[in-house]
Amino acid sequence: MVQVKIWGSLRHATDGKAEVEVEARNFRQLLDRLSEDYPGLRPQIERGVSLALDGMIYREAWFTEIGPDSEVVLMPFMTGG
Amino acid sequence: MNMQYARPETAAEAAGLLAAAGGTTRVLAGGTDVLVQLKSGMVEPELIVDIKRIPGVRDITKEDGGFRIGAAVSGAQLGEHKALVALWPGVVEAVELIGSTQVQGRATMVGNLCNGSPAADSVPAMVAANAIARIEGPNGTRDCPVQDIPVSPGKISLKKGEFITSIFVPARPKHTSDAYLRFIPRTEMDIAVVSAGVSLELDGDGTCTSARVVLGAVAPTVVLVEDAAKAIVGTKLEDAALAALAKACSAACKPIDDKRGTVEFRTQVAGVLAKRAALIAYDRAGGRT
Amino acid sequence: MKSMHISTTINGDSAEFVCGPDETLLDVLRNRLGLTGAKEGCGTGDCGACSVTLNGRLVCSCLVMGAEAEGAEITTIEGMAEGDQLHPLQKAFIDHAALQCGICTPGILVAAKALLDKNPDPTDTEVRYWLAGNLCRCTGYDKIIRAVQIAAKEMRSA
Amino acid sequence: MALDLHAKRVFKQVGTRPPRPDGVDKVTGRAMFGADATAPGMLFARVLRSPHAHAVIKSIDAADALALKGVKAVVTSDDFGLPEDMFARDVQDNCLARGKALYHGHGVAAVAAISDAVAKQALKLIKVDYKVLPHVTDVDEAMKPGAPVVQEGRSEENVGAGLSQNVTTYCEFGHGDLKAGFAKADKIIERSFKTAATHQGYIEPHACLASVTSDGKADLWCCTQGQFAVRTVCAEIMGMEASQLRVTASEIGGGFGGKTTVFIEPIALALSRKTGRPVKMVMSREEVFKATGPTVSSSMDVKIGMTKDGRITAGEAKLRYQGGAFPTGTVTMGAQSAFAAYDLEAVRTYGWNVMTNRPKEAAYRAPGAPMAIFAVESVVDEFCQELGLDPLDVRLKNAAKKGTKSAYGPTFDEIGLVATLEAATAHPHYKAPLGPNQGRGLSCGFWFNFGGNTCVSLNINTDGTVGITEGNPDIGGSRASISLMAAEELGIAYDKVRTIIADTNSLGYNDITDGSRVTFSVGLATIEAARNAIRIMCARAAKIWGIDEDAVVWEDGAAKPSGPNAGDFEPMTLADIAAVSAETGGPIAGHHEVNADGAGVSFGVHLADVEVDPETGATKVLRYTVFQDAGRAVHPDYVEGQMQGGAVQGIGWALNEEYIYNDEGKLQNAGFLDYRVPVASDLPNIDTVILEIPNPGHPYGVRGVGETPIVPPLAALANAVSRAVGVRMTELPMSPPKLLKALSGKG
Repeated sequence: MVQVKIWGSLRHATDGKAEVEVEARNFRQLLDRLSEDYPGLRPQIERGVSLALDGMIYREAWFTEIGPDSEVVLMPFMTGG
Repeated sequence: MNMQYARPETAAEAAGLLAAAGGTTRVLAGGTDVLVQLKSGMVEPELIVDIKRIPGVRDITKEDGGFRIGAAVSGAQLGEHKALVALWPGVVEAVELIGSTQVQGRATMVGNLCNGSPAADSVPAMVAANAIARIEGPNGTRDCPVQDIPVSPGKISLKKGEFITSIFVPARPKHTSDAYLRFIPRTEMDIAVVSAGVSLELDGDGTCTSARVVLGAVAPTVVLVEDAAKAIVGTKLEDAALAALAKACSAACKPIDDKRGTVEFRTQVAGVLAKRAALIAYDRAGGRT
Repeated sequence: MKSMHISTTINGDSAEFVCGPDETLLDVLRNRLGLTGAKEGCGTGDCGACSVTLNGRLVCSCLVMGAEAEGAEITTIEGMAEGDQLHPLQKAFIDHAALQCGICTPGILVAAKALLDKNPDPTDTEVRYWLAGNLCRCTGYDKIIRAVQIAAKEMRSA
Repeated sequence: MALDLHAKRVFKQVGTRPPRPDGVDKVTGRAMFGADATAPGMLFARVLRSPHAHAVIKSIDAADALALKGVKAVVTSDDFGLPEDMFARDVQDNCLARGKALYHGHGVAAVAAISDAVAKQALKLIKVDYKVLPHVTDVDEAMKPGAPVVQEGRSEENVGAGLSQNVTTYCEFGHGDLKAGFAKADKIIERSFKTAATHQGYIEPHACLASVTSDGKADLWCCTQGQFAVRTVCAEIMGMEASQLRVTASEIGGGFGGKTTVFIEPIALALSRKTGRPVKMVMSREEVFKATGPTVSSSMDVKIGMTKDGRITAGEAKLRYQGGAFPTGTVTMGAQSAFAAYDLEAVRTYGWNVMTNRPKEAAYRAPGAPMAIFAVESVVDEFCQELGLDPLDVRLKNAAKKGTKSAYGPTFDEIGLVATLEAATAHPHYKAPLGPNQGRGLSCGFWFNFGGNTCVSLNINTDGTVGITEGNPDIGGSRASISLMAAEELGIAYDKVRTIIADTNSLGYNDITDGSRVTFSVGLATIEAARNAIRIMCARAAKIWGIDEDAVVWEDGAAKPSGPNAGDFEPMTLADIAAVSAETGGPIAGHHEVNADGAGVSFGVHLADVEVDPETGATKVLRYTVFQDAGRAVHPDYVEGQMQGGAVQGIGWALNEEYIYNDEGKLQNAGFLDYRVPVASDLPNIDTVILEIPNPGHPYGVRGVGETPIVPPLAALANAVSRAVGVRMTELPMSPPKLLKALSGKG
């Protein structure tokens, strides 16, 4: 199981939880599980999210492997100038 | 779309062309305002009269102890004329503040005057200097104080067919000088938010005997502030006199709020600039040697 | 709108063109003569990207009418290097990274050359005020001012 | 791609300052920018723009314009389809209004004619019947339930009730117990802040040349930060297949984020398709200000608690950003970055994106971060004044470092903030004396940095030189940095390498030149492409020598036998191997395609000294020093250039730059005369100190450097000015009228 930290305004979709647990070995699975377990997250996931794994931010990358002790943080999709 | 460009060889020919045109016309010397107007589509003149071929318009000539400055003399040319700079440093510095080095290569004091902007840099200095414009028109030549040329923002008192061929700045006795200051948010490239030109005459011991204090960008036209002059005449520009001058200047302001400044700011800073310009002119006139 | 036939000198070579009375010198250089080194950043004399010299004076070519080129001598960025020899300013700009995107560079070089022709040993402040009409949005001007001074020094010792 | 284990290696070329490859073209006027392209028989196009801030377009009658001699076509939004992709639809609707003009300057119709003059004339003949609607341009006004609604149905699901439909996004970030945190504080400061919308102010207006042929193919030349992104959105709008639309990026005259999207290209394509001729479009400067993408303007509340000795116990920020007439996402970036420089137990940020009747915001260097960090850094500075603490000490005491749980969620890896703060503390600037009416301010800055999709193709020429093809327009010298990294990796001289920028049919997809990604991502792909080429070259040498591939190493630009064969053969240089490439199996090339991650965040600290004229409110910047972590400065000149350029844009933002609207919602200062970017005489030299704390995510340790430098100047200047005048300035720009008013209010 992976602990995923979500940002505050998504808590409306996670019964108020700041951290949710899903079964996933990589980002693709993680996003799929999140969408299934918390349908309220789906619109945001479809609009785009980044994921931080142990402090490193990934914008896309389905097959990035997640270890059991990894720190996983869901973030909005990043844009820049 | 049917704009014509003409390049007359004489002033009379130019006046004739301007008088005969049915629609909007523009006189072209430096072009730094005219081309901006054309670019923005603000005006669509039927005729552009380039006056630079007219004899004398590009010359600075000595006359009665003063100087006659041709209508197409650029700011850069003015700044290079040592005798003129020595006689009327404030007038020259005012013209030299207009725009960039590039604009200085073209911009003229007559153009600055005829654009009709209350914020025109050279106008307060010219009015403080009692400068006289020479006007060519269908009925011949006439002279008119610069002070009487601006009427309201964008409007001047010249009649159909008339245009200015030169500006005359008069001779000066000893112990006289002038100065011009403007406030802009940057150090260059802005239009004056508020400005002040001051011309002074002193007696041998440094007492001010006469003064002309003129403000720009605080009313529909530049403002000659007689109360400000009164505040310093008879003084050696001590703090109290300067405070009275600043107060008189602020009292004479009738500015507007716009994208460049507020009523409050213009009113307050007009006094500050007049005070500072008066001190510079005073130093130049030898008041504090 | 009647077109005019204009004879002029550009970078030392005689040139002729036909233009409408509403065309600026910048329009003519870029569209009629293929000299696209002068850039239009604003068209109102506020950015200096179109700087050229007209009869030895630094001007914004967007504020000059094409018709005014009649009988005049004009120099543009294209005339700055002598053959394959870059002007010391051009070389200093490359060597000292005084350009990033490069759009303002032609105008700044023409303006800086006009300064050094007039004043071979300017102070930093003089350089900054001379170039105040040349906007650069990439560099913060720092490396431009340094490069002008380096070129000035080299030209003085040459 | 992780930092090389030999990251401590001594670089031979990376870190040097050779001349850039495009230098001569750019100093001789030869470089071709957006407006410099021509095509045979091309037409000239212009756009008619809305004179109203908000108006229903009841009808458009172009008959008279079409009747004008020389006019070839007019297009309106009716000439476009309705893309399903909302992003593309918004881009399209921003080019030409569909049904309703949403801001002053919004495109309504466009005309193509045989000359620019005819096109300009034709615009006057197009009759548009408007029904003017109430408008809103202020962010706080636009959030109120009764505000004029710019677009309906654009709010995301989590926007709370009781707000106008103009509010499109709500977000919240942070961790810890705010209440407990504030309870621990000895002092709490709450302040509200405002910043004006600013513009990137690139000197090159948008320009393009579109050529659509009757067989459905198209070519588009344009100045852009990303030709591939232009292709994606234009193909979507035009209903074309990507392969049929080739986009070539011209040299680009500045972008800073403003050329990450399109404003005219779909119009030029539509007109070209309609007329069957090439169509050129060049925006005027006025159009650039009115109808491209300025930044957000903001309204913000910050509350921070601190102990007497300078430890922050809790921080909270509420950020409201308006981004013009379409939904944008910028506030999420601001809300994540506001407190990024701090190691906090309790932090919360809230953000709202809001639509108004202004042009659609585009990215501008570190989008969303400068204003949020301005607000936070201002409050921290006020604490330092109130509690008599040293501002750098307080930053150091609270600084984020490796292991800090960041305010936006993830735990930081190696970051350079502490080193940067220490460098500032040690610098003579920080201790230099100040005179009357002078003040010193400082601020931290932060940006995330990105990687992204990147392709590089590296060809070994038979004469021993190397050609690199990459897909990101070079805005600030990146061709030099890419060439340097290739030369370093291959072990050949810098001037043997030439890097060019590919069109969209010559290389795989590349993300936009944004997010400070190019030196990082393209560099990473270049290093990997070089390594691929090296593997091939080693294999060729092994074949020639008749030994195992594994027994060949690459050192100093040559293949050398190693292990049991060491010394058996003379090394073969890149040129030796290249010369016989035909005989040994054919041309040699390396390439690499990646969606790069691991960009590594970037921190900077700026010190600013100012003097304020107490009688006029004029601010003069006396001294300015930038300290920034670059990971590894590949070409230090261009790293410094990014730091200096960003700093000066930030100085402009702090002092004078702003979008000014009148009561009718019309932009008042659409030109460089009254939109006041800093000029040369406004500024001192901008001193730079580059720190190099290697980024663990890049083989050479490179971090992006382009965006962070615009973040700190806003607060650095505000803090310096506030200290100089003795009044806390909370609104940007700190223009002289505002400053003088504050001074007068001080009494």
